[in-house]
Amino acid sequence: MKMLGLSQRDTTFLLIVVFLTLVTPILLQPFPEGSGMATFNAGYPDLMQRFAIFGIFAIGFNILFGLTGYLSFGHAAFLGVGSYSVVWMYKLLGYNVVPGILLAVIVSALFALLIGYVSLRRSGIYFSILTLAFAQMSYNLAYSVLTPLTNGETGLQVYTNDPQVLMGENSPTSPHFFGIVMNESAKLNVGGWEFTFNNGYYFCAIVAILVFYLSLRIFRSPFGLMLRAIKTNQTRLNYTGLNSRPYTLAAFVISGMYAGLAGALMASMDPLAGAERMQWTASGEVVLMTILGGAGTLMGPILGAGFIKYFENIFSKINDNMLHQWFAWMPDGIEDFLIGLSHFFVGKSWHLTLGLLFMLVVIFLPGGLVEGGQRIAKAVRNRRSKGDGAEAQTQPAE
Amino acid sequence: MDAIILQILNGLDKGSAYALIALGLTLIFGTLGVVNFAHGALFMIGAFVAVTLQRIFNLSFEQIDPTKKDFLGNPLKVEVPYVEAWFGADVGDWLIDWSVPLAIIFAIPVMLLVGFVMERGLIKHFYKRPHADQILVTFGLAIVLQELIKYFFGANPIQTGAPDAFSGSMDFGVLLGFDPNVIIYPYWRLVYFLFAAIVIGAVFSFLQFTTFGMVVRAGMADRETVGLLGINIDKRFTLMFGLAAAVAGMAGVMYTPILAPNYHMGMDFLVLSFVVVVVGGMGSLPGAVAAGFLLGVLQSFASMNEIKSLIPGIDQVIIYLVAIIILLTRPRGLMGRAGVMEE
Amino acid sequence: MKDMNEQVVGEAKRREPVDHSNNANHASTAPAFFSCWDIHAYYGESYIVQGVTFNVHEGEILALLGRNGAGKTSTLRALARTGSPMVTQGEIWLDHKPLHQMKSHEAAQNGLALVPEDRRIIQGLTVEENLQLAQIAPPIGWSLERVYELFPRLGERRKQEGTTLSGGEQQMLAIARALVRDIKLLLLDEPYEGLAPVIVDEIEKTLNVIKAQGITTVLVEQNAVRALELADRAVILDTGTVVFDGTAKEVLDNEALRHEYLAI
Amino acid sequence: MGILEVKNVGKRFGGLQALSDVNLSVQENTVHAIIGPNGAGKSTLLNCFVGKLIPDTGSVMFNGQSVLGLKPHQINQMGISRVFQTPEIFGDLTVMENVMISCFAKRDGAFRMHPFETVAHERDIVEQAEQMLTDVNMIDKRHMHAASMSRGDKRRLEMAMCLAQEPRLLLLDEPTAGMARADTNNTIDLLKEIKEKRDITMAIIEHDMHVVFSLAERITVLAQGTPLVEDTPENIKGHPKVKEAYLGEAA
Amino acid sequence: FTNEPTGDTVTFGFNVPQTGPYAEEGLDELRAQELAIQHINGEGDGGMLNTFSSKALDGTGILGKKAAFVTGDTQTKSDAARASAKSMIEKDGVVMINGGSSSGVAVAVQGLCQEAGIIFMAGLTHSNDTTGKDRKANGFRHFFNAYMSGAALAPVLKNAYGTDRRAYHLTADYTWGWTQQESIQNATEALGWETVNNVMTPVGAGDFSSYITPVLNSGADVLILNHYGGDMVNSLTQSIQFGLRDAQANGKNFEIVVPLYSELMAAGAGENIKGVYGSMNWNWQLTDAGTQAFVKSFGEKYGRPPSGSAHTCYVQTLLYADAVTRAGSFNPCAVAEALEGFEFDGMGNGPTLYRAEDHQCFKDVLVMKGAENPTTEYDTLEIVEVTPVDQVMYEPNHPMFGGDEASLGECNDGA
Ligand SMILES: Nc1ncnc2c1ncn2[C@@H]1O[C@H](COP(=O)(O)OP(=O)(O)OP(=O)(O)O)[C@@H](O)[C@H]1O
Ligand SMILES: Nc1ncnc2c1ncn2[C@@H]1O[C@H](COP(=O)(O)OP(=O)(O)OP(=O)(O)O)[C@@H](O)[C@H]1O
Ligand SMILES: CC(C)C[C@H](N)C(=O)O
Ligand SMILES: [Mg+2]
Ligand SMILES: [Mg+2]
Repeated sequence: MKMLGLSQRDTTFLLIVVFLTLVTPILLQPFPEGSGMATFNAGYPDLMQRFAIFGIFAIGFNILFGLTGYLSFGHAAFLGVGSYSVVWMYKLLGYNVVPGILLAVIVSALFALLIGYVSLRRSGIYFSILTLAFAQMSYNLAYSVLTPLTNGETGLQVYTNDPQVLMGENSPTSPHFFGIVMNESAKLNVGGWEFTFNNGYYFCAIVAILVFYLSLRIFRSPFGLMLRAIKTNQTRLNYTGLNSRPYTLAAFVISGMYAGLAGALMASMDPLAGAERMQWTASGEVVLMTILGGAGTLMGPILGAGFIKYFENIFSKINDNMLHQWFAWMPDGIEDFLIGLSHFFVGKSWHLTLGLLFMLVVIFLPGGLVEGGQRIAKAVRNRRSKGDGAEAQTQPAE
Repeated sequence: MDAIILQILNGLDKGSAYALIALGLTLIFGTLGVVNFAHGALFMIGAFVAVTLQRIFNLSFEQIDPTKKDFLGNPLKVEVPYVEAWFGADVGDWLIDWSVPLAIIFAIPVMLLVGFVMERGLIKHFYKRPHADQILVTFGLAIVLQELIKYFFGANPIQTGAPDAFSGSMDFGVLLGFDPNVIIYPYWRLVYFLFAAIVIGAVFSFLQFTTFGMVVRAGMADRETVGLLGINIDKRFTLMFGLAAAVAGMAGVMYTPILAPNYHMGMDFLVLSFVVVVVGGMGSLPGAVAAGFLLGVLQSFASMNEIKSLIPGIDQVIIYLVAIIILLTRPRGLMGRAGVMEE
Repeated sequence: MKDMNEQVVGEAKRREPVDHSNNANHASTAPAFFSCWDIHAYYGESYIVQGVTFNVHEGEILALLGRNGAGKTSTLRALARTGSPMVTQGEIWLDHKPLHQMKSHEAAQNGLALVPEDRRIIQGLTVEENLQLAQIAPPIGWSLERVYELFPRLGERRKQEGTTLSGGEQQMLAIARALVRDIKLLLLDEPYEGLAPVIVDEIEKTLNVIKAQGITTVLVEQNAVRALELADRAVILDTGTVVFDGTAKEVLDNEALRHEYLAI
Repeated sequence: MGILEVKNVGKRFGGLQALSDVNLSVQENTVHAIIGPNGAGKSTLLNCFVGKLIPDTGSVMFNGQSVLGLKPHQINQMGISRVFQTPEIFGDLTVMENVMISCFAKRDGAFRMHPFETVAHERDIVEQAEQMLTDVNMIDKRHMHAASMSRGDKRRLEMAMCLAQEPRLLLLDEPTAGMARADTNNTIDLLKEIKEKRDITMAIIEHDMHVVFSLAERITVLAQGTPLVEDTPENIKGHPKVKEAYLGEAA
Repeated sequence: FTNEPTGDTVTFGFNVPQTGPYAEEGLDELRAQELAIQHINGEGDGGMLNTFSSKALDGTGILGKKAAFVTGDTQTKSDAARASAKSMIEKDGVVMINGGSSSGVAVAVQGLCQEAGIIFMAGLTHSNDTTGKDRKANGFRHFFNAYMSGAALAPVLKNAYGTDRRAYHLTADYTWGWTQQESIQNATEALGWETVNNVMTPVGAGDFSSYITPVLNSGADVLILNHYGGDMVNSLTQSIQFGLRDAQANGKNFEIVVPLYSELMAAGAGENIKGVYGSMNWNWQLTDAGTQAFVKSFGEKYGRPPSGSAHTCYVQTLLYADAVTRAGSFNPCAVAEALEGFEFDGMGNGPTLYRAEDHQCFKDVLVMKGAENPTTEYDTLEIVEVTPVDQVMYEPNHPMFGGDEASLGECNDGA
């Protein structure tokens, strides 16, 4: 089956991604409410929205870094610009997210065009530091002298005395998509399980699927081929009569637009834009997501984004009470010891776990999480083909 | 005029810190070609060597002082450091007082060891891996080190003072013929500047007057060929890493009286030190040092009220602005070598 | 002390290579100066060197021939212990030393030198520094002066960055880099490539000079006729295995063989 | 008027006068060889044609238009392609992709934004590339990772990439260095065939006299940065100065 | 309404900085909040429940439900704080969020709680804006504010340093710093002081030397450090390293003032704070019954006296629980109604009022001084004066608090 100009394999792949995205609220809620393991449930709107949003951010980043090898350390600037645009649209027009998202994509494209045009005059680390410098400048300015535009460290918010000229009498008073209010959810209780189907999440998820499809097309297009060629040998490309600059600039702008879109969605879910989302740590985070998942692969950045956001939101929440609950059945001495040991890894020390996992992944899975998946798949396939006979024999014994 | 001299002093001081960190980072990043996001963590470990030594000297036993009460009204427990009990109050006090300079002596072997272990255990597997992988693994390491320090020393800055002899400030202006009390500058910051100059000089002469530097540079350009020429490049890389760690660590120790160390001081310096190294030019030690001082001085000037009021916000962005200008006008920073991390 | 030990162990473990090749020529029965035995090597998962065995006698020039992609370069790199391709099996002995137990720098310190096919002049170093670099680890061979005498062009360009030399000049530098070390076995990977005919003549003469000094040489060369005229013996590789091992003259005389494996 | 007119070109590197007063005229539809000792400046001269270097003095006209100051990709789009002395290919891509990039460059020019078409659906490009690979005898290697080929193969691939562009002037810097004799002969045949089929002009640098004398119609001998002589192959072969400075016993 | 508790527990969200420049304060807040939960649930000695004038809470939980809590790290960043609060609301189903050091964070989280329809107890936030131009119907603040600090400090400064002074301000560049600086400037200029300069410094700057060096030759004779937490420790220590305390200017001793003190900062700055004036919301050295009960309870559990930030968060937790009990419902609007205009005593500051118009708490303010001869590591500050509440009172529409424009808006219960 081929669809939308994709090959058979890509179509299947896309359909799987679509399916997984749509059932995420169920998949991420594997433990019944109130059970000891319920902490590990991730199926609540805020986190699911983040998965989708940072997935978009990372997919976009991967178009630049994964394909061309140009490592931008300043992509968070576009994220921030996207968020500010949306909040400004709330302030001026009203809470419908559409004008803001459109503006965010346009503004971040222009911003990326400017920064990219200048930064792409250099390559390698020099390029990385140029982008970093631009983003840090934007961040520092947003924090200080641009306060009238950004509301400084408090973050840009909507005030009751803002104009909001398009706000009707009974328009929703929080972000919405033509009346579909983002923070509204439908809840479904099945047995002990509770599933939350949130409008905001589905909005983000549909956007994410669309832009994932776009990136799939880019990867398979002649344009994508040129970008990969740039990564391997720019000299050859130039002597083959191709001008690498517009290609890299286009990639930079596209990935800047993805970042702007992600930022716009962040502000669509929560109508506040803080300057910190432009800081270098935020730029660094998307770099880590992409590498962790597997740079240059289609699925990697999304996996990386999910992985990091999961840890940030779930592991940091495990506190002593929960540990006591989990280990209560053990003898006291061992319980205390285990709880003491856990202190290194969960709660406010969750960073330690994350750091260790970064190291383990990169040491043992050089291609990132995607490679890990491929290895498992391969091992399973091998086992199956080899083990068929063996299984047949052991099965009756069971 | 006095304001300008003061800002130059400030700038040199900041510059010393930048230059020292950038120097160590260049050894690893510009010379070994490893993007070391854990370099800030090495600086931090150095600082915590000083903290630890101070703690060790301050290890105490409790004595009940029945004449005083604590906040709950119980008799007050007074802590008496062992060093005072063992060596007498004078020597004990002196040791505690001088713990930061003394920490240098401990920091060198400790940091060499840390560097060796880090290189042998981890980094050596990453020379041939893409820079992206290096970033991920060293960033992971930095987080781990940082969290461990936080776990054992807490999140808050820990005051680690300079010896009393250096804790005051010096009337620097008088030396230059100004009126007294016009240009005063803390002793320790002057000491820091001198110290930086010595370390930078020592590292330069080591690399300049021995073939070590050349071999390592060659090894970075082409490990295999250097190996084919009979040179054990692994050993030298390890040594180089140890050296870089030691430089970072010493810089950290000496910095503690200027800024109370905390667990994230490494990250705070990290980005800036990358900027400094790249502005200096990849692979160039003099470049890194020059860029460190240049950015330090410019930043100090930008914080002057006269300039801040002229261009609002300039003190926030000056470093990045200058970095952009330099990188656009000089393709490889101040003194970078061609072909290093340009791919 | 360590060296002594190694030598003793080496002596004890030493084994006369068994010859697997059909065309083997057992001209000599004396233990060979250099021998490699049943070498297997991989690039990642691709199996490239598939059991190569041959001997070289002291002071001899051996021509190692074969088509593009036959595995000549890979064999030389395996012998020089570069780590890529990865050797999974086999033994390499040079003058009673077990090279297969060594890393590339140890092999080099025991008298092996490889002049790689892409020359590998080190970026960022001048001509002279490239040569000095070769003299850091013992044992040291020719002086720089002597090398400049042999290749005056290098003397003229000594302060120039090595990688900006012309192709031919780089080739000279690569050979010179081997000569400034005290070597027992020289592995040359296509040393004539890109050189002007007069220079090729020069290098051929140099190889004879080297040979006269007792240095043993393995020469990989596409210009088979030229190589065979110079060499004492020849080994022909095809898809990673030895298909011929004999005297150079035999190859020159055997048209069928030449046609099949060398296409000449 | 030749298709390539080089007038009084000079180039200095620091203290070294690498080229001085080079005059050269390459006639349309001929194979023009440039030979000379190592370090004579042959590659440097080629670099001046393709925009890698800008000469200090003189002019280089291609087809009546100056190429000086133009970017490499602009010069290539004018119709000059170059094979490098050390192969420059896209190592991380497959052989097929390498050649397809050339075909795209020919069809679409220096830049075309086509982010949504699919490479595999570009039938004409795929066919062209396959044809080219068949011509150079590499079709069975089309799915190979370019970096993992032996050096001779890399060189052939690079040549295929240049030929796929159907340039008007093809510059070859030692195209057969390191190639097995059989492949060298194949290459000679290929170049001859292409020249006949496609009206290509070629400038070739080569130290293998067999190649030079099989292909070249004119030969320029460069020594120490200046042309020593320019003549037909027969005359060059017998030229005493050339024999002494360059050919040695090979002649 | 949002997160109506249905089971037998009710969950509070403690959202405090566990990393960043105000981390130490955040950790102390957590300790206090945990203690408050224990007291509400009837564990421990009951602390200030015993001295609290309202007796609605009896140590059996809240409306028959056991109190539980989850914690989050604001990282002292608005974005992160909001994200953490959001996940508490959505994942953990909290009915109220307590905490937040840094006013920027408090304002941001207060906005979120307003939208989500839960109660926000603001914690350590001292900016005028929190209950000024950014006031919200769902948000309450127990802490005092910058205006009150200025009003309390001014008379003390006049006594100590006279009326002829020239002040130089270094100010943290965000909402708190701005309002703090504005308040102190107004208060000191009213005394007759002159303001020489006001320089904004970035939060978390670390090395303040290039901002400090110009001070001595600027003609000023007082340096006012509008910094807090780690920043204050650094700027104060460095000012002293640069010899400001020993210097003379305009024929007077050069002085340093730290408008907002905390004992954690004092511990960080060590010797350097001797004789330096500042203000505080509360201090463990007060001698009223409430304070004593709390210090005992906290001291026994944690081996150290509580900080002012711990006190605030402890009290806020109890006050919220009390308001729920009095309202008989967890509905935020009912709770807000119960808190508005609430007057009480026995929580350490004497009689206290939660003003209905702006949800600001009014009580006595302490003026502190770095102790000359501390006997333990905890009494580094001494109370100079307890400024009565009347002296720090202001109108709800005071221009520094958003004037007439400022409004609480409607209470939102999320339904
Ligand atoms: N790095 C590599 N990874 C994978 N395969 C490789 C690699 N290098 C070489 N090969 C493969 O190994 C085989 C032998 O290559 P090798 O370079 O040894 O041949 P060669 O005999 O030296 O050929 P040439 O005459 O062209 O230099 C070739 O098929 C080549 O494709
Ligand atoms: N970038 C450069 N800087 C300095 N000198 C250079 C540079 N490039 C080339 N040269 C010098 O210019 C001279 C001519 O070099 P060129 O590469 O053109 O020689 P060639 O004729 O191609 O030789 P070969 O046949 O050996 O390839 C050489 O001596 C070389 O060392
Ligand atoms: C070190 C990195 C920041 C840059 C490097 N040259 C890369 O692109 O991989
Ligand atoms: Mg080869
Ligand atoms: Mg050349």
